Amino acid sequence: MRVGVITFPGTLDDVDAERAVRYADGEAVPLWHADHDLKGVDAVIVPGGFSYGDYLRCGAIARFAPVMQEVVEAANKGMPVLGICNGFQILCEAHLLPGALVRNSKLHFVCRDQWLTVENNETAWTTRYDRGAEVLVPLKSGEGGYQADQRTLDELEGEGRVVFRYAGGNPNGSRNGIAGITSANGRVVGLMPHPEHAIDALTGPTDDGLGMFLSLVDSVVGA
Amino acid sequence: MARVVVDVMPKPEILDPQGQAVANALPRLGFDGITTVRQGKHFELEVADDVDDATLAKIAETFLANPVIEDWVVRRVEA
Amino acid sequence: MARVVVDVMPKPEILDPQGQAVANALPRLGFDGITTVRQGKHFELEVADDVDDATLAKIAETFLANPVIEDWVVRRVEA
Amino acid sequence: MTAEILKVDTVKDAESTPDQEQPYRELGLKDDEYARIKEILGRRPTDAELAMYSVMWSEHCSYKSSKVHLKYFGETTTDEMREKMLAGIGENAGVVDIGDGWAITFKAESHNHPSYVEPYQGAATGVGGIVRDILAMGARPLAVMDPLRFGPADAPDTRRVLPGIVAGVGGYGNCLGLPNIGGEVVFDATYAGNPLVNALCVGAMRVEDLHLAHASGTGNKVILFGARTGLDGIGGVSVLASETFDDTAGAGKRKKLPSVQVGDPFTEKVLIECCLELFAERIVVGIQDLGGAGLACATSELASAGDGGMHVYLERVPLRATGMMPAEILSSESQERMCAVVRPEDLDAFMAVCAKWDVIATEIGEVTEGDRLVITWHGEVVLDVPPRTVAHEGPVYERPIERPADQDALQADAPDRLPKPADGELLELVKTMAASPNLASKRWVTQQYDRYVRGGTVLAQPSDSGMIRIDESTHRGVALATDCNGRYTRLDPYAGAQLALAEAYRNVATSGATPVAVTNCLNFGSPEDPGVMWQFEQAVKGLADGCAELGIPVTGGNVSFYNQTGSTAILPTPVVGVLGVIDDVRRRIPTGIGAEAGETLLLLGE
Ligand SMILES: Nc1ncnc2c1ncn2[C@@H]1O[C@H](COP(=O)(O)OP(=O)(O)O)[C@@H](O)[C@H]1O
Repeated sequence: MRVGVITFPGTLDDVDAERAVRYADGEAVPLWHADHDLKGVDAVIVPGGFSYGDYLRCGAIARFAPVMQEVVEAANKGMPVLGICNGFQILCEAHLLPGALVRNSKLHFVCRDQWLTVENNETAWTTRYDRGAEVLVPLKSGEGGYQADQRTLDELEGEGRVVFRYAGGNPNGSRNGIAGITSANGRVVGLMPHPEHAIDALTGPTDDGLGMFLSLVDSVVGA
Repeated sequence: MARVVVDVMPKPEILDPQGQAVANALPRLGFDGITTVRQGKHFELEVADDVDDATLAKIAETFLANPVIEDWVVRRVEA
Repeated sequence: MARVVVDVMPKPEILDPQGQAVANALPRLGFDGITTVRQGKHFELEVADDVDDATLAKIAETFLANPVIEDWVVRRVEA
Repeated sequence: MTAEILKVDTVKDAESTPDQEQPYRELGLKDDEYARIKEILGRRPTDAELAMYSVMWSEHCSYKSSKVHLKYFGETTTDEMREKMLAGIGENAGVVDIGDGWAITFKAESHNHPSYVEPYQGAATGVGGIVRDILAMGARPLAVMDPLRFGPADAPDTRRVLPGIVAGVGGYGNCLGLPNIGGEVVFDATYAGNPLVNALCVGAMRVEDLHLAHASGTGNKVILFGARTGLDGIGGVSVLASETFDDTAGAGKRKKLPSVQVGDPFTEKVLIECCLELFAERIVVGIQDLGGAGLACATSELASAGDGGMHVYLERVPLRATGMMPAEILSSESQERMCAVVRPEDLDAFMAVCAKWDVIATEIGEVTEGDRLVITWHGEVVLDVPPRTVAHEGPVYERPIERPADQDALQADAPDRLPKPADGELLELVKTMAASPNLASKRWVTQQYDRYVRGGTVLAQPSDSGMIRIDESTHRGVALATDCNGRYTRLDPYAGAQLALAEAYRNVATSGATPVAVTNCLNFGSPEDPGVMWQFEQAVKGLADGCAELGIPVTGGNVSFYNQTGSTAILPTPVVGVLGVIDDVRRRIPTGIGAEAGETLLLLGE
């Protein structure tokens, strides 16, 4: 299984996403923002960081990168795509996922170990989890508040497209405590917390995040 | 060369934690009588004369603002 | 109730990485003819009628702007 | 934009107007220093030369008050201590060999005053500066730490500076993708009006990739790359703006500019990746970051450490502001810039890497035969100096030293004069202490720092030391701790510095790592105060003797003087950073008890 990991100028967690793919026995394929080329990968991860410094709005500039046009096209054909943190913001800006991320309600950057409830275990990235399971992964962001209009929220909730919800308190003012959502077909997932930083209890709070990358293997290999 | 100003504001129904923080802080600093504060962005552009209003609107709509959460206004100003 | 707008901009000689990032991105998005972009903040306040201009200036100077690196302008607008 | 060339002060002008008055005092030069510059040059300096000498001979760049004392570190370092040291005091940052072919470079630096003026940007650019120092050694920066000192927690000014400083450290470090693995937050009244912002960065490289800052090889090109040069931080030099300069501020001078620099961490992140790719392609002969004193420092240091001279065409420097004068361009402290020396045949490859990362790169000069640093401006020579006299042979002072008169009284005021808590009061006392700002949890601060990025952080807050994995295949790693108790140091600077060293050493050792090297950031009051100089001398002696005793060398550091409000100096604060090595990070020892049931608690030592 080949998983592309995009690097934009200012991307930071690309090395971590690549490591997580390797831990799940996948092959990580670096993708460069300026290329019109997905190098034949089976799935794409848009990793965290501060693409283009997060200037203007998080993800606003990265969204227009040539590689993102390829990602949008591939995603529309059903390729699994995961956006983590800044990657989630980019996927929202690119309209692959609805809504937007705004400044944390307390205005500070927050780095902490965060409990999440898995609410949807049928996406390409979450089949290894039990529904209702609680996982502990790092959250580290300054603009992680999920916002969408009421109609969109109702739709997300009604269709079971909220994938992760913050447990034990809302760390950033996200509406409905939403930590991660999925596209209508369950192939594109975006979340603010960092599963790729929870793949080994030595360097993360747990290895709870590894399940997302193992799930991907299942869905790609099983497909 | 023309001078163009674009103001981008959070939509009224969207939570504005920054504006809120300012509004909450003002009375503590001894400034009373400010009932609401909303905080957005202010852009000042220098623009070639052949850039028309439709293009400016497109720049604001697709790039400077995120219409999911923000409203925008474009204004040409005298230099 | 009066409506007041405060625009806060980085001083001209101060680096404005945000404005610069926007300016660099525009040609890549196919928008030409925008030579400079500066990005600042835009505040909209609802203000009681007895808040005078001096008070507004003080709020802008001491709180909304960081006068070490930013300039500000206060404007009363019609509602 | 007009292409009109501003009239500037050239070497020819300097020769023909030997008696022209110059504002050297406003630039911080003493009468005898100015006289020495004239003697070196055999004429009066040009504006550009005056700007260069004045910034390079400042306390901050020349170490003129501390040099005679810092020598002691070298004198007390034995060959055995030197064994693992690949670069030491005098280089941008110290480097130690940690085995398996890995070299670690680490250094701390202060950004105290700028952080008081503009807390967010001051702290942010402090982090940016130390990271570039580490990068300039050829290493990938891997983590940062931030020893901080503030006035009383409830003082209004602390409320102004603390949130900004913390947000600045976090904002810049987080955006660079460098985990923050430790630091300090200490409150004391003497830091009111003079907070301390020390920043430490650690990086790693393969031993053979070590880069030292020098410009050698006649014909090699000098490249300036990174951000454009603007009017940042040139407040002082603006007195030189030419009389013919058309400025609305009147009196022919530039209006007083804020000497604040604004950081752009995004540009720095891209610059880091760009440099690492350049290193990997082996097309960098010498490299130097632009920090305090900007191009004046980079060009003179590169030339001084190299084996030739250098010619710089200053008009080629990409500018952010119009109408900048040579003196201003030379002393601008615009951030996120580096200067490299490259062989002519590698120039295209160098430019290609910069283009890939969208980094502006400009050939601004070349290494020449001879031993002069010559700078021209549109064909006219505006600077022609022996670079060693600027960078390495600045003034050296033996400042008067005197043990303060109140030292005995302070020491006599021992704790046994304090009332002992009565029965039943102990619990209250413990609670009061636990809630005091200096002992309370630092989570409000550390929660704003990314500790996870890059996936190598094995220990961070609230551990005794920070630890990162260097090699994913062998699990080799390093641990770091910084410490200093300014109150102890005030009571006895010699023992206080040793206690700081011992504490950092213990914090590293208890995590399972073996301490191998030391850096420091020596924050003191005015060197013109003999009492402060005594504290400084004692602290240096104490730290050096302590290091000799422990057998680990001081590989670098930083001195920050003039930390005082009015005539009140801060507590002497020699922050000590200790680096340790651990063969296998999986065997780290986390802080805290209760990880496993049935643990036995032992107290070691007295
Ligand atoms: N400014 C800071 N930045 C990062 N980490 C910090 C900072 N201040 C304190 N810490 C971390 O918080 C933890 C507790 O610090 P502290 O209360 O000073 O403990 P100690 O007294 O044991 O040194 C340590 O891991 C320390 O590195």
